[in-house]
Amino acid sequence: MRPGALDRDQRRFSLDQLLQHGLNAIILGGTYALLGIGLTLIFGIMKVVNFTHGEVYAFGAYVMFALVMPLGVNFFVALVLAMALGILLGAAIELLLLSRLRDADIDTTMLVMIGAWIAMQNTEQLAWTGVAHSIKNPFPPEPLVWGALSVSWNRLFVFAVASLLIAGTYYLVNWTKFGKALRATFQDRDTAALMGVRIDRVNTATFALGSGLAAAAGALLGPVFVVVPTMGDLAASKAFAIVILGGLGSVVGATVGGFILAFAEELGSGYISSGYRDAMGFVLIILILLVRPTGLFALKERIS
Amino acid sequence: MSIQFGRIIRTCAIFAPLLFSSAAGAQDAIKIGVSEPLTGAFAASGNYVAQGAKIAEDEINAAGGVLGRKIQLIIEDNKSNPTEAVSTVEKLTQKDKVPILMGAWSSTLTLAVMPKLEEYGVPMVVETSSSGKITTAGNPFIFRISPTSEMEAKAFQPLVAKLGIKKADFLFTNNDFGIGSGAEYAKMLKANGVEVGVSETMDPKATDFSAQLAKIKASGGDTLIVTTAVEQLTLILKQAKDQQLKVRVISCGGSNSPDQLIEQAGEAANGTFHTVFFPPWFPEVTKNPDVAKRYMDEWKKRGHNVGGLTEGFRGYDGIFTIVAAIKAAGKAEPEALRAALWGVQVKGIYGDIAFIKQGPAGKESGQNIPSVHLVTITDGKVSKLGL
Amino acid sequence: MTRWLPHLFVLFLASVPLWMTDNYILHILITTGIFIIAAMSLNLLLGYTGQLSLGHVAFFGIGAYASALLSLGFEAHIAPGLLVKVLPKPVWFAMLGGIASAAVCGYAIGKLAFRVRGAYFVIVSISFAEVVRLVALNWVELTQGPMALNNIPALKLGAAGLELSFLKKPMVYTLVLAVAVLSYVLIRRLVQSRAGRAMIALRENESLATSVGIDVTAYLVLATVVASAIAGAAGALYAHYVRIVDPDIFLFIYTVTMVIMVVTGGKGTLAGPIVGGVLFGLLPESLRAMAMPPEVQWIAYGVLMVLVVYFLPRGIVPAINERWGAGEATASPLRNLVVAAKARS
Amino acid sequence: MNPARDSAKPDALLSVRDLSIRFGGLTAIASMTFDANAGEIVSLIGPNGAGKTSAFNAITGYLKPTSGDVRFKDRSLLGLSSNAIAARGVVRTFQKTSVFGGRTVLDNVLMGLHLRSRQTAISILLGLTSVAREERELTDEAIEMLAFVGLVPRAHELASALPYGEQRLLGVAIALAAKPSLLLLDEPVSGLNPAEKASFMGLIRRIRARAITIVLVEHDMRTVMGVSDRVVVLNQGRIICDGAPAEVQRNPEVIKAYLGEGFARAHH
Repeated sequence: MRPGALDRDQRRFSLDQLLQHGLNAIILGGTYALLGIGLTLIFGIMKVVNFTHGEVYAFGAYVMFALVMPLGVNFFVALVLAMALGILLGAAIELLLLSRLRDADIDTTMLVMIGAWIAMQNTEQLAWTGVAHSIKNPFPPEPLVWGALSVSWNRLFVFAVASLLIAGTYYLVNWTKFGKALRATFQDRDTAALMGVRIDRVNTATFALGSGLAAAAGALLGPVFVVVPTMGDLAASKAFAIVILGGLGSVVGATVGGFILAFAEELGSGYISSGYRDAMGFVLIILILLVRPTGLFALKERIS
Repeated sequence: MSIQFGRIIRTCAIFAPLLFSSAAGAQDAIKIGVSEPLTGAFAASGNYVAQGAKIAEDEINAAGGVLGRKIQLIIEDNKSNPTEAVSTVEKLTQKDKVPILMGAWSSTLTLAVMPKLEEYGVPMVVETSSSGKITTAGNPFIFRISPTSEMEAKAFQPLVAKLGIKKADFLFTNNDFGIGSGAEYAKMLKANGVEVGVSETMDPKATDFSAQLAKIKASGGDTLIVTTAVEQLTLILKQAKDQQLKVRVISCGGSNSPDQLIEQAGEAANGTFHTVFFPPWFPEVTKNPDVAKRYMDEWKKRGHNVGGLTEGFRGYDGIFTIVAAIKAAGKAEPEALRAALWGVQVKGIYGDIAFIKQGPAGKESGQNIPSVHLVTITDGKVSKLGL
Repeated sequence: MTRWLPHLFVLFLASVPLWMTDNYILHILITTGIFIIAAMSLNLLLGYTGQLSLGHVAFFGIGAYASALLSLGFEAHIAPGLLVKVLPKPVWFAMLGGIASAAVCGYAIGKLAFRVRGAYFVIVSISFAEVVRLVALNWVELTQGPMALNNIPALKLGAAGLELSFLKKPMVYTLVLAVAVLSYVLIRRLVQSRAGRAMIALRENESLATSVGIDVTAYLVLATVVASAIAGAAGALYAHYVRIVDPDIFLFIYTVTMVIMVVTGGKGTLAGPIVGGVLFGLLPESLRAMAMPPEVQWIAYGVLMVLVVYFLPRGIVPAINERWGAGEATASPLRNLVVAAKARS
Repeated sequence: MNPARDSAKPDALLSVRDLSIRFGGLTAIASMTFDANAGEIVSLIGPNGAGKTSAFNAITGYLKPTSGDVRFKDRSLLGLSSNAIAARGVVRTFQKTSVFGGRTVLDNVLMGLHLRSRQTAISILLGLTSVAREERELTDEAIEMLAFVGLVPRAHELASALPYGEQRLLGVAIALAAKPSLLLLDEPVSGLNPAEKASFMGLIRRIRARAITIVLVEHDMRTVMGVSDRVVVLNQGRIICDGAPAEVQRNPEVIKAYLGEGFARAHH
């Protein structure tokens, strides 16, 4: 073989590898954004750091598992049901635990959410044991191939649904009456209340919406990976990283942050070290903090 | 300040009775401590081993126990974590006062508890771990019935030429099990003229391997040697298919549960090779088919997952080995059991279990020489490859 | 009478190894004691400066790893081409090294993290612990990664002939008790001084605190350094007692355990973490004695935490003090001083 | 207006030069220039939103001004942190009641004595006797401070449990504990009853008697006119008048700003 040909071959190979990493990152970024948006909405509107976010994510995955595997419910129906149950669970958490703490400081609600998180995770462990479960999906097993790139139908579907849900959330926040109430509450809770916005309802709805998105993310990713009770921890830590990256409370920030994190992880583990994959998000947080402590898309907060 | 100390004393007074009133178990049964990963990254395998151990316990007790007493397993969850494994041994030896232990599944977990065995002078039968370090570290309380990675790699050797392996890449967990196995296989393959490509590692808890698989794809080998437990293996096979990684996948370490792979990875499991230490699809090839049959029948009768058969037998054999030692020693005391283990002869599923000496002279550990089998999955069925 | 109670209490605790022969109970007392030391240090941040620092286990773990590594010796590439080789050091020296490492990390992270407050600070502190965990997991050359640092030597003091070995439980217990008492004294001195008042001022009203000249960041960093040094000491004790350290030492759940101890006992009170620590150190064993699976135990923790926030928002110690009409503020030695001052004027 | 204000007078303790503060497009203060001389009581008055509190925030480092300079004892305070400014001797109170609510009244003043104390972290941790001795001295000083504002009987009550008027007094005691040479009082009598206001005026005079210069932001004209040596009137971010109380009361521009265009014309 001529030396030149080998060179070109290697370069082509590494370009393929780069493109494959990029494609993986885009697909992954969609679900990260979905996780981040739910968390950032809840923080922005309610000023609650939601530690149960990861557990609602795991809940979505377990509902999916329970419906599809033992009960044999249609995959797509189960997906809708998982999201709906996630919304209900979110509303229940808000009404049960948070509605009474509306004027409490951020640390108090945080402690309550940590308590709820521990209780929920161990309930999952008790109900489903620590053994990993996997969910069958109805997609063709052969991946979609395009040159040297390939992606499974299941992941493509996940990306499509995640994008739809993100777009739907944008629409809801920016062009509906509910969205208007949300934005008003976000800007100034007291004024919004004076102008007739039912803050308690906005809170419940926000928490339910955020939880629905988390449950949807869990239900989407459960079939891609495996379902274990601790799956929520990693998801929650990623969601926190995304939200800090984007700036607490910013929906655009969470979306962009989701993709940035996905690219950082995929490229970092592809070209630096695969072991530090999960560290990328935190390293980004620390870098951001050094440069711009309030995140990339921070909303101006007045210090009074 | 002063007043608050009064509170502390009172609080202690309230809790002291709770602490000291530890339940005294059944006096007459002989206790056997078991430390297995019932939760965490190795939960599936750990639970299978525990199920196998319980089958052995019931079978032995149904036959009248040993030395006229029943045996009682005390199974503690080491949560797939080495520090937790140490605390289970602490609890089993100090609180339950068991004279002998079985555990702790993964090599890292076993290595973690070994200093405690020496500290408290309690022997342990190792049912799964494969790292060479375990029996060469000079711990005279270790008796391993599972094969080492080196034994496994040596057994695999004839197949290198048969399968036509030219260049192999590695993917293994970054723990003693994965690293030990990777090193032994790489050594064996190099000695047989096979080129070794990339060696990628993964955290035992990782679920997304796209980056590693992309690198392995870029390396361009014809074979991928994977060492991990069945949970990660399932995901790796699925994701390798998604990324069109068209290489021969060989999984080693024997914790690969081919049946579970077929069930959970589906088509992605086809064309893969696996080393197992017990092939339940053709028990007749084992040294003691009647023992294997008895174990399999009971396993199925209890409705356990058939995917766990390749794992549960380890616990079954481990308990029978311990009971053989108790019978030989005539009493359930640690030092007597340790001495007795050197002489046991058990007809087990691993083969005929007996211990040879390994490690530095004077502080040798016991090592069994079990049989190794290679199987392959085609069209959702497991078939045998000659070894 | 009440003046002598703390001394009697410590004497009682010191006498435990003399009559307690059950090794397992000593084991529980030792681990509980180590966790109480860590919880006391967290209380400095959580209770006195009012910063919800949820990465505290990082300092505990850094103390444990640094001490373990120094006592075992190591060889690792700090940067490409820069190989650092350390021969095994005596355990007492390693433990001091562990404390110093934790304090240095506390200084660095304090400088960095206190650029932000509130939710950002909380998430940053969690992230810090996660990063350290991932480094411990992946820097296999140094930390052995998930294989854990094993066979860590136990503490030995003194020269040959007259050697104190801290391998057996009664000795370890005494050592832990001594460190706990020392930590308690240091924390008490700190919080009842100018520095402690500055920390409390910052917790109560940050703008007002700055307006009277309190350099808030400096005191936050001071609190973090002292808290991380004490947490590092707890970690070092832990490492040389269980004699194994693995990356899971950095799990968030351990920080949560410390937080529960502090919050339940009463944050911002000296006795709070001790009461909370005794409660949550012994509770798991009591639940285990009642044959409860660990999941149920954790669910109980979670529910208890929610209930404490709802019904005992300030914790057990302040609640009892209120009931008994002896608030911490009035029970403080300052009261005597004031009386004396009034008499003088 | 007085044109000769370009350079600081040599005896000016505080001099604010061309201070401007803009929030985005909104101008809070436009080119403000005024002095406070040692020993003076100067009041800053003006309608709501005139930029008085913003001026305080800029002087004490809580707000970064857009342009201009703040000089104290002829050294610029710009770029210093709030606590460093307090250490130079410029201490403020806050518009809303500002005390350390969860602590006793005595503790509150002890916290205010922070700058007075010389304890170092090391001496504290070592438990040196000098620390204990200083603690006794500080307590004496705190009691003295409480006696000054008349709160000694409340020393062991929680600050948050005090009635409103006493909380304002405590706020002043905390600020005084920091040993200021310039004290900035932000609306100290708002919300007080007439008797309390009168006694507060007495307190302000007694503070001045301790050689402390005072800059006062206040809406209550009776108090302002009663205690001030000089009054600076702000309107929409600009200074419209600077002079003795009587002079200010007669200034037509001030009357216009306060009472509206129509009233000013009718008055003439």
